Amino acid sequence: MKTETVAMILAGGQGSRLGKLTKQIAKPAVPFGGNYRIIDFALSNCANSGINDVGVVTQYQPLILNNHVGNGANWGLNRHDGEATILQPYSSMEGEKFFKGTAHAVFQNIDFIDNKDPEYVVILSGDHIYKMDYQKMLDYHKEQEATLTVGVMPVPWEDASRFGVMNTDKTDRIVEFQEKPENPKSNLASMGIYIFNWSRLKKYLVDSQAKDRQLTDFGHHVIPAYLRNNEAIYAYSFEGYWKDVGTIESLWNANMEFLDPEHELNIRDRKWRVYSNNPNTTPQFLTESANVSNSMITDGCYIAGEIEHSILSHSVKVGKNSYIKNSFIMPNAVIGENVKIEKAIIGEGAHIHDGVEIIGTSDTIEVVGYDEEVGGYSDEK
Amino acid sequence: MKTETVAMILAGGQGSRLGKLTKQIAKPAVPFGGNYRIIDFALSNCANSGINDVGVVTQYQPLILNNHVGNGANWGLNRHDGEATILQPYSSMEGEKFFKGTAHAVFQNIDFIDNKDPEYVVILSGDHIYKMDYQKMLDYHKEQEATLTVGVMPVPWEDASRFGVMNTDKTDRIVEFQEKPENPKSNLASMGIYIFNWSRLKKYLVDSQAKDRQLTDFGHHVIPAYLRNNEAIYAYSFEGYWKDVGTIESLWNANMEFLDPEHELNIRDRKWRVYSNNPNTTPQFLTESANVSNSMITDGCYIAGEIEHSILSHSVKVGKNSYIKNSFIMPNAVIGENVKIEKAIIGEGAHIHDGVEIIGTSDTIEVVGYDEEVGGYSDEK
Amino acid sequence: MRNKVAPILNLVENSDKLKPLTNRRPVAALPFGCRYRLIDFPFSSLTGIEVPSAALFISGSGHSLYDHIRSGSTWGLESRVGGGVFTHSHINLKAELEGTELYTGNYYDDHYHFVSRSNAEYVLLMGSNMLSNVQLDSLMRFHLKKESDVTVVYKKIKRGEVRKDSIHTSLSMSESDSERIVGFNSIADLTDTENALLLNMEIMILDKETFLKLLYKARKQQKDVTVKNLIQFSLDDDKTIFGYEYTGYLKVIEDISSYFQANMDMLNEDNFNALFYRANPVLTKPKNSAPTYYGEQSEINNAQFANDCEVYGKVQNAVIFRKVSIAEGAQVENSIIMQDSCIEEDVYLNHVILDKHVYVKKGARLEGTIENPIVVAKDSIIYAEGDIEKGE
Amino acid sequence: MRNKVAPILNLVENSDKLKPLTNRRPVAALPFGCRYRLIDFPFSSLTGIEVPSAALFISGSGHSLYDHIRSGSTWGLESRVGGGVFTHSHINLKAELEGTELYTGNYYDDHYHFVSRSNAEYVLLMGSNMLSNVQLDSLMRFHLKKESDVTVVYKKIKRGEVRKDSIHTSLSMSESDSERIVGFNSIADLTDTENALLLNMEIMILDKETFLKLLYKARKQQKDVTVKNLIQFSLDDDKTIFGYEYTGYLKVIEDISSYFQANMDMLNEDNFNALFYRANPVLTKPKNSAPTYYGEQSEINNAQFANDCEVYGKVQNAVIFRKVSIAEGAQVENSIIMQDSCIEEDVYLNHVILDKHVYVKKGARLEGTIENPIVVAKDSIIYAEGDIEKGE
Repeated sequence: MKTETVAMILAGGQGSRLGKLTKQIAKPAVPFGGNYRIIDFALSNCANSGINDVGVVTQYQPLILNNHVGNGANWGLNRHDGEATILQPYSSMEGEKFFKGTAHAVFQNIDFIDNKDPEYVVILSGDHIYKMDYQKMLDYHKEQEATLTVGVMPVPWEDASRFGVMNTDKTDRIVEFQEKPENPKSNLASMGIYIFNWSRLKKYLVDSQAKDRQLTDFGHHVIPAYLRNNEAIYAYSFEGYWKDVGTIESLWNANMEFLDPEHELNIRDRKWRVYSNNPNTTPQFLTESANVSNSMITDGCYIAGEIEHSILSHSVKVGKNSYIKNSFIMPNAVIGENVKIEKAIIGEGAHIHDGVEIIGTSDTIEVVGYDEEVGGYSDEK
Repeated sequence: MKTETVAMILAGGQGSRLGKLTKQIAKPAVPFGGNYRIIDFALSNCANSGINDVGVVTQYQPLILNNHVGNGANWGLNRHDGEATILQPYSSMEGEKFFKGTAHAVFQNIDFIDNKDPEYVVILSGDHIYKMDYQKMLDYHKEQEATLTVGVMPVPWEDASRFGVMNTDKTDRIVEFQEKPENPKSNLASMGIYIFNWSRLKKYLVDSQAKDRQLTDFGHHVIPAYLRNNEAIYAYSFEGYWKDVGTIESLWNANMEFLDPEHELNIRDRKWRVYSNNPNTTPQFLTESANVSNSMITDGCYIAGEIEHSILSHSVKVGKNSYIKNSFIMPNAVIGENVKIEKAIIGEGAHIHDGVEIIGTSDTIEVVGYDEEVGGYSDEK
Repeated sequence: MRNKVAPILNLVENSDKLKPLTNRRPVAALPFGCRYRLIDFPFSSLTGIEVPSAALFISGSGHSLYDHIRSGSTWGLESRVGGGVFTHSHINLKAELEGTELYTGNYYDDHYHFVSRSNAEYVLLMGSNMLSNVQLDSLMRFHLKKESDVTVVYKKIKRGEVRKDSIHTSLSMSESDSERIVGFNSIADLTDTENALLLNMEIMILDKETFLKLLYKARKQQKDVTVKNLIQFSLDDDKTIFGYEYTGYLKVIEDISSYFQANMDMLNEDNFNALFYRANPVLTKPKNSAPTYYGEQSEINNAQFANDCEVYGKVQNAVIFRKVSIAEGAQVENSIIMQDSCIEEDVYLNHVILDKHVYVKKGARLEGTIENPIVVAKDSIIYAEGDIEKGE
Repeated sequence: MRNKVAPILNLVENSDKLKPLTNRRPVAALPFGCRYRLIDFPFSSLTGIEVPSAALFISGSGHSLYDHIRSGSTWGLESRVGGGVFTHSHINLKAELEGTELYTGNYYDDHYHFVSRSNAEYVLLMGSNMLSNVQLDSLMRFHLKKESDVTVVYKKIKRGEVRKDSIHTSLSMSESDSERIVGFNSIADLTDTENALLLNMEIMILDKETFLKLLYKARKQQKDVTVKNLIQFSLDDDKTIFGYEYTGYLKVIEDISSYFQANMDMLNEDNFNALFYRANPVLTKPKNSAPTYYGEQSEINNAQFANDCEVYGKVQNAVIFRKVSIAEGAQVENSIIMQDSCIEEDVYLNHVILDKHVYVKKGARLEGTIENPIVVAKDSIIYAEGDIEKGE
């Protein structure tokens, strides 16, 4: 059956600036906001935008990510007209194929896309926290008769030099692209969201492969090539909350912002829900000694201590007389008694033994890795 | 949850001796018997043996194979206590990892197996046509207190030199392994089916990786290493139909054998069903001009011609006055009018135009590739 | 995301004239065309539009339907994210169950809650006894283009295509606008001179708000939520009702004869292609199966089969369901043989419908006529002597 | 592959004393413990054994149950390869639906077909009103080791743990073999001096053949297929019946008071851990949800919550279901608040059960007692003036 639109979520990156948080798992699989992993936002956007055919390109440490995404059923993507498909490196008659860049990853999966035979391909990153209706962007793309539409966001002028910046004419047509320019001519930063006419993009990718194999990255190669050929490239402005949680600091910040019940993301909005793979676990148990304020707690938690302005993901245990403030605790962490945690991120399944103090400073956020054990006598080999 | 047994189906091979039939798809995904793909037999064996946790290791052209296997729901593997998981090459902090051999593929997926924490790992190939109760082999493995049990099959002595042969003592303990020996001491051929105690195998693989990285293949490296270390290796004899369909000739032969209503495989046995991913298509339509004898026809077929001693997979069309004999037609093939096909394999989606003759000889089987067009004027670019 | 539709399938359909086939199953669960049930056709047509969730109104236990539909995943109707198939058993009687109250659904409340809680903007009503394959996306576009309050699907048919005493209705169009519906009549009430008619196919689309208003009327007047009644309420309220013409294959399944004919119709390639290949692909619950084997001596002439059969005899103009075996020397003509039936050597069947799991013993002969095919109930055994051991 | 079990869940359970909570739902569908329904416990225990398919016998439309269970995939009971959940609506009455016959299942036939068609070797009977978490694999091992014809699960309890007029039964053991059941009595008939008893938990395992024999007896005598009756038939036939002792958490849900107590029991860590963490993980239908937010001024003391709540008030000894909001200044003690309820400012609730979707207006006060908690029906609105607008 012919599909109008296929979305490709590029989720293969390591996200090395997240340090030990992405040692064993890919960045899009990093937990967020108590009940989510980062990729849930892009997947939910697809589902809410009515795009049910989604390729999820994975490559780096994909076991947890693949398991999380499955066939997309948790996002309602397993309809008769689509589903989520994990796409990973593979070999063929032409040899072994790892993905060398964003555009190269799409090139390697041409067969997958061609099987769906879509008119449009939406290229997304699995790394960002935001809610966006891609269907509206697609409407815009059609209206403009664009061959490429780039999602952009106005950023403060002083920050513009940290982004890939799109210079547009009066009709919003993109006339120039500057990657991290010293003197930006525009404050429209690329969000890494692209809508392409598939047949056109495919031609570019195949031609490049036959020639010099230079089109490996969308920002660095494909957009400049499109500009050179005078393609109809338009900028689609997004105004709303959008966050790249690519560093420890931005991940912590985004979680602290997320705590605000008035947060622009409005996680409780029933009309644009953020779906996830919810674990089947027990209710939250707050004992007599618990003391919780301005915090998010998730099913499976057992809380006997004091929690202030923090997010506790599912199945976290906090012992008596422990105190957690301004922190983000990932799923299945076990925190003993008399523990003090401030301004920290505690990894999945970490074990903080009795009496330990983990306290960030005004400059730095403390991070405990996945399954890391802090304090106590360890009997493990 | 602790799992007793995890099965790993090694389905990454190209199967290059199948020529153009494995150009675009992996051998385990090659169609068989009208309603199946080769890997269905191994997957169904797992389901029927009560092994619900199955890793399917894919690497070569996996799109169709992955799509076919999905989460294993069609084989009843998506239970609360297990499911089928596709395992493909990935990258990690240590670099990019393609699978270099059967044992190396298992080494690369240690994390997957460790997550399931099994006592035993069953290693299977996705390439063989047979019905076997792995649970019985596991019982035997436990009884013998083996650290490795190898599935073996008695072959005619004159053929033994074409196989990896296991020499056993009186207790069925394997004392020597000969790969394609000129003068075989035994006629017990290895079927490429292994049951390992996981912790032991893991130690071998990890140690080897740390040292010389020599253990990449089970037959060539792991079994000899186990023998050197005097591990308890036992042979488990299987007696029944077993066929490696690794060549055009054996694939054709196996299909012709499969046609026999008295075939040992007994495909209609309700107690040991061979499951597949059945397409949702229309009934078989045999028109007034159809003439069918000693043949298997599958849903979605439209037959206006004559079919003799052949297997037609689902959704095959055969026009008037066409004649098909001793052939295996893969799904979605379209065969025009006045076509004559004998002793041939016609690939998925192939199109044989009116009046064409495709006739194998006593020595050779004619093969038409996937989506190949034979005869007619082609309007395609 | 746009034009979401909440379908309500009214499966409380009259099945008297379809007995004994409907003794233990509703019309919607009737087997059809080797591998389908009638419900597959409306369900498959739903795949053409955006359906967040569907409501089924059935009567009784609906066991055969539940077993077939399960989660609705076959038709993409299962969704973990809200939605799915909601089934309401409409038991329209004072029920008392030894001491405990019966958990009867509330007919009007069930409709109201389903529609008002759905995030769809449109409501679609349909049934299962009008065998057809309607492209609902095209219906939707028509409805929007016409800015109609209510749109109803009809087909031009000859009087003879339905029963003289049919319970269905014929639509009347406005003289000034031949697409606008201004009334309807019971087919049984038509005069003998009226040879052509616009059959109300009992498929209706309307926006949520209009539906809720009409539902309120139905509740107030204690009338069933049927397309016929909603057309009447719409006419009463001077709403604009447009007719959308369906030109594909249609058969009204209203008695054994029409059921038999519909199956036989499929042996005509034009009908077969019209129903299966011209609109939505028809999906049914997937079953694991082996290919059908045709033996050396089998002789087949214009027949359809499902997988999993073993055929050694002669079959002509017949529709054969799954897991049927036909032995050497047996002859099956102009018949419908349902799943799991076994036909032994030297049996002769002509104009016969075998329900599921019928055993026809060696040498037995059954011969009906095209107007009155012989129907053999489920689980029966038929002996050569002409004895039938009844299955129910 | 070995020891496959065909479970039959008898969900036609007496619910009179649980009204109004059971006005529109069977006991099996009663919400429990912030995010569960009672049926989740027997269903989850099934994950411990090999179950090819399960049969449910319910009464009436079972809408709330169907909606919860769907395909059974939550508990691994959905399977494309045969099996799955078969639901039989046991409508034990002469039903006539305007002209059409009602498709009532046939009670005994449904049992017979389910068991005889299953490829399981054993049959398990259980219900949903004995809240517990039984390790069925261990029961199975016991049954095999004892070479018992029939094994029944029991728990030693004090007389006071069930109603004086309880409809349940107490087992008597053989004097020579304290594991062998030789009889039973209705608890209501026990003399006042009997303080301890062996409660028949109405969970039974037996092989297929034995079950079919007992089913034949039930059909002949026109008696229900309950554990109690099957024990009686087994005794009549001199079959060996062994008792398997369950020592985990148990509460018999037989009236509002026991239902309330069971929920409150979970606030005790020992009970909570015994029910949830000592045997099978308890699985329920997954719901998409956001974490629960506890505001700056919230004060929580020994309470349980599901996800998706917003809590600004004081909560003590309470069990709070999904999507409940509790405003600042509100105080909820010793209460059960079901899904979608909204509690405004300055409300005071003590010993109260709010069914789903209850709205408690600013300043309202409700105070029950531990023996007689106030139960507010679904969809009600409660005003500060003490008025209750009934939801049903």
